[in-house]
Amino acid sequence: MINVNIDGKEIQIVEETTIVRAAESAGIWVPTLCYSELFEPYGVCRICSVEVIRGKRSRIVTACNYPLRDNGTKILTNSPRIQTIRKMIMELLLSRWPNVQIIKDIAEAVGVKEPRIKCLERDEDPNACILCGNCVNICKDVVKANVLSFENRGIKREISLPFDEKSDECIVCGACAHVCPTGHIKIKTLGYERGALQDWYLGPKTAINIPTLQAVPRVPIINEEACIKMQTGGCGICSTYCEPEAINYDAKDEEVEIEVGQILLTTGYQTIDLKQMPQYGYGRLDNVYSSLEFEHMLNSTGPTGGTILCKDGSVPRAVGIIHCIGSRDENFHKYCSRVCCMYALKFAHLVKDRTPAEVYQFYIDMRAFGKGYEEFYKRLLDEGVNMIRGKVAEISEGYLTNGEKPFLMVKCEDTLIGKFREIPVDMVILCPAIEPQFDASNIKKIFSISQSPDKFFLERHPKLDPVSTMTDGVFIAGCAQGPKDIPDSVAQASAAAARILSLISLGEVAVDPIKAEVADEYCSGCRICNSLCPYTAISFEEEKKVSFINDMLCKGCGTCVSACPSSAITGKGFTDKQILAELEGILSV
Amino acid sequence: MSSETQNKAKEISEKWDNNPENIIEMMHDIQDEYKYLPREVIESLSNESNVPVSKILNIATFYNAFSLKPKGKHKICVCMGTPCHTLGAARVAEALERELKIKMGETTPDLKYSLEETRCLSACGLAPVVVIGEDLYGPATVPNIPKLLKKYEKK
Amino acid sequence: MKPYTIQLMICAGTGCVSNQSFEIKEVLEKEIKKHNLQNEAMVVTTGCNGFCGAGPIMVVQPDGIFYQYLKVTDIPYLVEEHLVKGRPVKKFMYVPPKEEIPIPRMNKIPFFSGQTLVALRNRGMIDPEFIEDYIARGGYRALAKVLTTMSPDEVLKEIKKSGLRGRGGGGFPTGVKWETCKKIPGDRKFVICNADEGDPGAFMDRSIIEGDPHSVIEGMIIGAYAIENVREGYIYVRMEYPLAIKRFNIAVQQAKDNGLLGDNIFDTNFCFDIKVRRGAGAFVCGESTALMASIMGNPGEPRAKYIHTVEKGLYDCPTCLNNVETWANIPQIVLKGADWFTGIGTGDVTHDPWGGSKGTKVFSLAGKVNNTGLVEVPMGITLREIVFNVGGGIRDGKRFKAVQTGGPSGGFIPESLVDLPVDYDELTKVGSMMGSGGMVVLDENNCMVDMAKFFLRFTQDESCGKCVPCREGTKRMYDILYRITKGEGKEEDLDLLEELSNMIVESSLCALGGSAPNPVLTSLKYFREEYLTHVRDKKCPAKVCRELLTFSIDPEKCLENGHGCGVCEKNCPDGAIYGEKKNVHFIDSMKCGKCGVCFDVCKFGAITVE
Amino acid sequence: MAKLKIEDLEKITEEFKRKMTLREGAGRVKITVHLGTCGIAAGARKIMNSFMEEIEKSKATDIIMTTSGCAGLCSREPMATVEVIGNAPIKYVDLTIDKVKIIFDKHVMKGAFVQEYALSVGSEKIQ
Repeated sequence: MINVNIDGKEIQIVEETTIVRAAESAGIWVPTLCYSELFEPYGVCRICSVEVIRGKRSRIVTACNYPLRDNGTKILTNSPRIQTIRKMIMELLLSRWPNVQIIKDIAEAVGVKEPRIKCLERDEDPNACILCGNCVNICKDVVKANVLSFENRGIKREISLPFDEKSDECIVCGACAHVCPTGHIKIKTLGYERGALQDWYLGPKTAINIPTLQAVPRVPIINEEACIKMQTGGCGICSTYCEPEAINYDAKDEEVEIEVGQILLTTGYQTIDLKQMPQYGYGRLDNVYSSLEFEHMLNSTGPTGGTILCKDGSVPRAVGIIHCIGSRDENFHKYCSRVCCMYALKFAHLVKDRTPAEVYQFYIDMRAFGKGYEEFYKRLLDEGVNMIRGKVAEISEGYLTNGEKPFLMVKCEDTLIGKFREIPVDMVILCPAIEPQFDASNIKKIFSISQSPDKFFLERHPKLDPVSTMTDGVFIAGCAQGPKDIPDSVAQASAAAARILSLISLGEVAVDPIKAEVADEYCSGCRICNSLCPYTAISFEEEKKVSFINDMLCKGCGTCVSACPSSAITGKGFTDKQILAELEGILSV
Repeated sequence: MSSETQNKAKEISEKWDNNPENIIEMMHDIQDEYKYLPREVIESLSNESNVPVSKILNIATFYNAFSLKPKGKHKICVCMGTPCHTLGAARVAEALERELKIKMGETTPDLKYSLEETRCLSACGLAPVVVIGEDLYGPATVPNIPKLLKKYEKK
Repeated sequence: MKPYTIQLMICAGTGCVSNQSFEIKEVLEKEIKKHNLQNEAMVVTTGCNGFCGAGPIMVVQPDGIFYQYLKVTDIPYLVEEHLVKGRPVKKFMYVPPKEEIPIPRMNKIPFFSGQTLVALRNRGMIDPEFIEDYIARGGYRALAKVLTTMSPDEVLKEIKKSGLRGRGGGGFPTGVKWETCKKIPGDRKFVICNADEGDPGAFMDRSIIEGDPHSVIEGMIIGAYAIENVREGYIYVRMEYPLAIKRFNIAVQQAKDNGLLGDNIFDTNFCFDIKVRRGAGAFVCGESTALMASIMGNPGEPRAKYIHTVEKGLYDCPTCLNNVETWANIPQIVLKGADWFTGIGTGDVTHDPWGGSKGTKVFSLAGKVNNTGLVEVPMGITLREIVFNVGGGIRDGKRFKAVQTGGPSGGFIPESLVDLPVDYDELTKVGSMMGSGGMVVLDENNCMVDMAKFFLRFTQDESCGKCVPCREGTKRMYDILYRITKGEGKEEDLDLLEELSNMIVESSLCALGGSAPNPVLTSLKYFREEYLTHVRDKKCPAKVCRELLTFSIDPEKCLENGHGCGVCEKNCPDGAIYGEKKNVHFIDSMKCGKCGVCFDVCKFGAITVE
Repeated sequence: MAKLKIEDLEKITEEFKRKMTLREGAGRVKITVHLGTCGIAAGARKIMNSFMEEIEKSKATDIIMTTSGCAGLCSREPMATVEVIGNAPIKYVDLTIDKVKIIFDKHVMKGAFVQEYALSVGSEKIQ
């Protein structure tokens, strides 16, 4: 600890403290422009110049990076000498960037109104780049992405992206925009390419977040794709701020082997990629949302706090809800997604409830099959929702000649009145088809189960055994089996759980005795059997160089027995010897 | 990216041990080879030496030695050191501008000549000094300029 | 070794090489062979002789006959006369200005006789590409002495005692710098030789490297030994000096081959090696932190830190940086002792290392002086002696106006201070600085506003642009000066210039900015009247600022001397001159672009400028 | 190349000393053989060669050997001037190889000039 004197105030500070920090603790304001706590002081704006007096020697230094080392150092932050310097610097800056707010503010604070200097490089832009270098420093030293840099030197110095182009190295972390004091740097959303509502997606959008409000356990996680530390090795700020030192960047996903007796597959569904249908303008036109995005908007913890708003912040005058996007469609999925009609009706109800907007439902057939559903449909008709029976052909942008904001034009055929219609709305909600997960066929292979023609997992019997599969001990439930709503999913899952528990409660399970068996000493390791097994029960043991049969998977079909060229595989409990012995027994009577 | 530039970048990077600290020397070699820093080579060099493109460009635009644009066959440099200035280098520069019909820092459309100012070449005894390619001329006087250029007309 | 009777020392410094000294060497050798004198005469290429204004230069030893302005075509005649017939050729000898009798011997020419050689002791005496020449002149003897008979502390003590101060600019006492670097703990330290001699008009470092590279290497090795824990050294040479880079590389290789660099030098356990780095054309890289940034492969921007490079320099290790001339002085001090060194120069350094300026300083004398070239003189010699004795006075009998010292960081010293003793402190007192030792002589035809503008243009071009005062401030100063030279200046501008200057000096990040306004401040101090004439009367007394001039033709001279030759009309790029052949010509002042071509082409002095 | 030792520095210096002494113009003795047209005709080159031989034999390194033009006294060629630095130069005339040996031995090496061959003590000097 050393004692220093700032503007007459005696304070005690730790050695090597910079003057800016010392002044802050003494409650004295020192103007700064290029200073940020996030990175090492750059010390280039020189506006924080102060006078340091040690003994008889007086020096001008920059407060942001001058480390105090000697007891009894005297600092003057506002001496006449400093005032002249600051004024002159501000005159220089103000003459070049007269409309930048932060410069105007500091200039006023140090007493500069109108610069006496004429500047040839004058830039009137209020968001002009003032070359403080914050963005370059954070990109280089903290983020370590090395995207932004200075170019040229002297008065021609500027900040730019390599070749003035969008850079592949940029991880769009936004740190540069965050530290820019003038708003010169903006993060631009690249429309179609990145998805119009990127920051509206359900799920994580920042590097550290709590996945959902209802998450259990409710702890933050790091999103590897968005985390600068994980991408470039830079940043790491969170670990410096986390007092219990709970952050571990080295934690990795790992594979764990668990031995289980039964498996329940509930891999769920995905919605169809709406960009396959460009006629609906998803990702291209503003205010065209998928149903999940709209659900997110309706959520009270969502981006709008539950109010229904267009992208420009206005309340929609009319909303179109379009059913069967990709469902019941020869080009995509022939089946009905089952849930859309009802949630579309719910949307219509909520829009009516929360806004004065007109609502249009574009449907092919209304399928309100569940308990109380038909009543809900009736109620909505009473609420005045416009029901249009017909498929939507195209959504396009429409403009009014009076310069009002553009709207969306929904073109469709109304099959009830037999006319082609164009309906202007401000917002469109698309109800995308439910489809199997993209990797469903992988899962199918792993568990040797089957898929129906629509690629959902196939149950053993649609009526008699709807939750088990052709593989013993493997069960399915929910949308993995086919589109269904929440009550149906819960019911099916409960059934599956009951089946599993009934087996567990048995304690011992009797298995079919007839299985194939490999005699290691005869097996040549030719692997012919491996690919032949319809139940993928045979695998190759690299160490022993022989094939191995998993008893649990083997159904004792005998395909491998007959195929084995060296007769190394026999049917356990069904050997030639046994059959001959049985024959002999019969004949001996 | 053509393999030729890639190989060149690789060769140069290896010559300097692929050490990012030697980036300036590597860039010197590229500048000597191509007479400027072509974009393709910069990008290949960045890959080879692990120096970010942004840094290479920063260096390239910071130092006078490098150019991102192709230069003329004959580089004409007018020394702008103090002794040359006191003895009329500015007039010589103007005469060259008139003669070549380009401004300082530009290249003639036929890529024959580039005209540049240069820092003191330390041949102050010969001030004012003009360097064409590798040849140094001094003292250069305004009436001599056309004669001087004629020597390079056919080269 | 054949006992040659004659040695022809040809200067192979940059200036002379560009005037074909290598071609001259070839022809010389051919001619000598033709006359069958190859056993008697030997041709030697040396480093820069120093008298660069008179190149190419050849000195014939042992008589020391000095030949200048040689041409390839003169050589056969010269060989015939001097070597065969033994008659030195008068027409190639040096003739003092305003006189007719030539001075045949080099050491009788005032330019050389007025000098005291320490750093340049081997100039013109050795072939820089032969290490044996250097050794034969006493080279590496200091190193041997240091390694075998002195402890590092003793070496340091000797250097401290000598009072040697950094020859690169600031004049920081070398011994103190070494001591600080030595005291900082660390087992990896560096020494650097700064050969990024960017000051326009300074070329002593180039000359030393080109002419005597081993003296720098020896100095660096001694420094490394004294500071301890130094095993690596760098030399950073401007890329504008290709010959210097080549010669230094050769010298380093020779030193390595001979075991003078590398492991276990002279069979002691001392190890040291040097790497050569090329600059890339940035003046600011002469600043120590910028130079180190450049060595590490970064843009040469100075660092904003209050920790000196002796503590945290290259790779954040303690680093001792000195310039070429400083290093070249070291072996001599070690060899001859500090007392010999303190015998030259001014002041007293026994107690205060800042107390005086000891030894000699090399200046590059250029501009409007008769003898341009490198001169090494004792500290404390007056400006008058340098300009009028060594330099041979002002060209064309013009009036002496000022000397600009220290390059863009220095200032102007007016005629009234011509008896000023030249050392670090005296120069600083009058507002200039020693700098690296550039000395540009100005005469009545140089406009001080124009000169100040020239330097500001230089610094603002070379400013790295990192800190605001230097980037914005120097540009604004240049703008104001530009306005003044165009006749658009106001009187307030002078005050604004001063205010801007003071702010830049006090608050810039590095020394480049901190000293950039010096030319303006000193010219304002000593030549304020000249500024006022520009501002008030819109006139340039020195007839330099063209916007303030009018060109006209003296009808009498045009007709009587030139007979209306019409050359001016033919050459005028603006078509502003008209007149019939054999008649008087006129300039249309409305059309005249004031380019000055007519003035240059008129052989009869008929163009007048006002 | 072998690593240099400290003793090697002296060896190199010795080896190159004659070259350097000549270059520096700072030997102990300076011998000038006058090689004008008349001198050469009278055999001055032979004289010069024998001086060089003598120097070679003596292994001395502090002797400067040089040539100059006609000394102006053509009738007494070949001529040579021997100057022990610090003393006045002595001009010798009508030289023969035998005389050279004596002069070299007595004057150059021992510093006592040979009166009988000398023309004069002191002479014109180049300015």
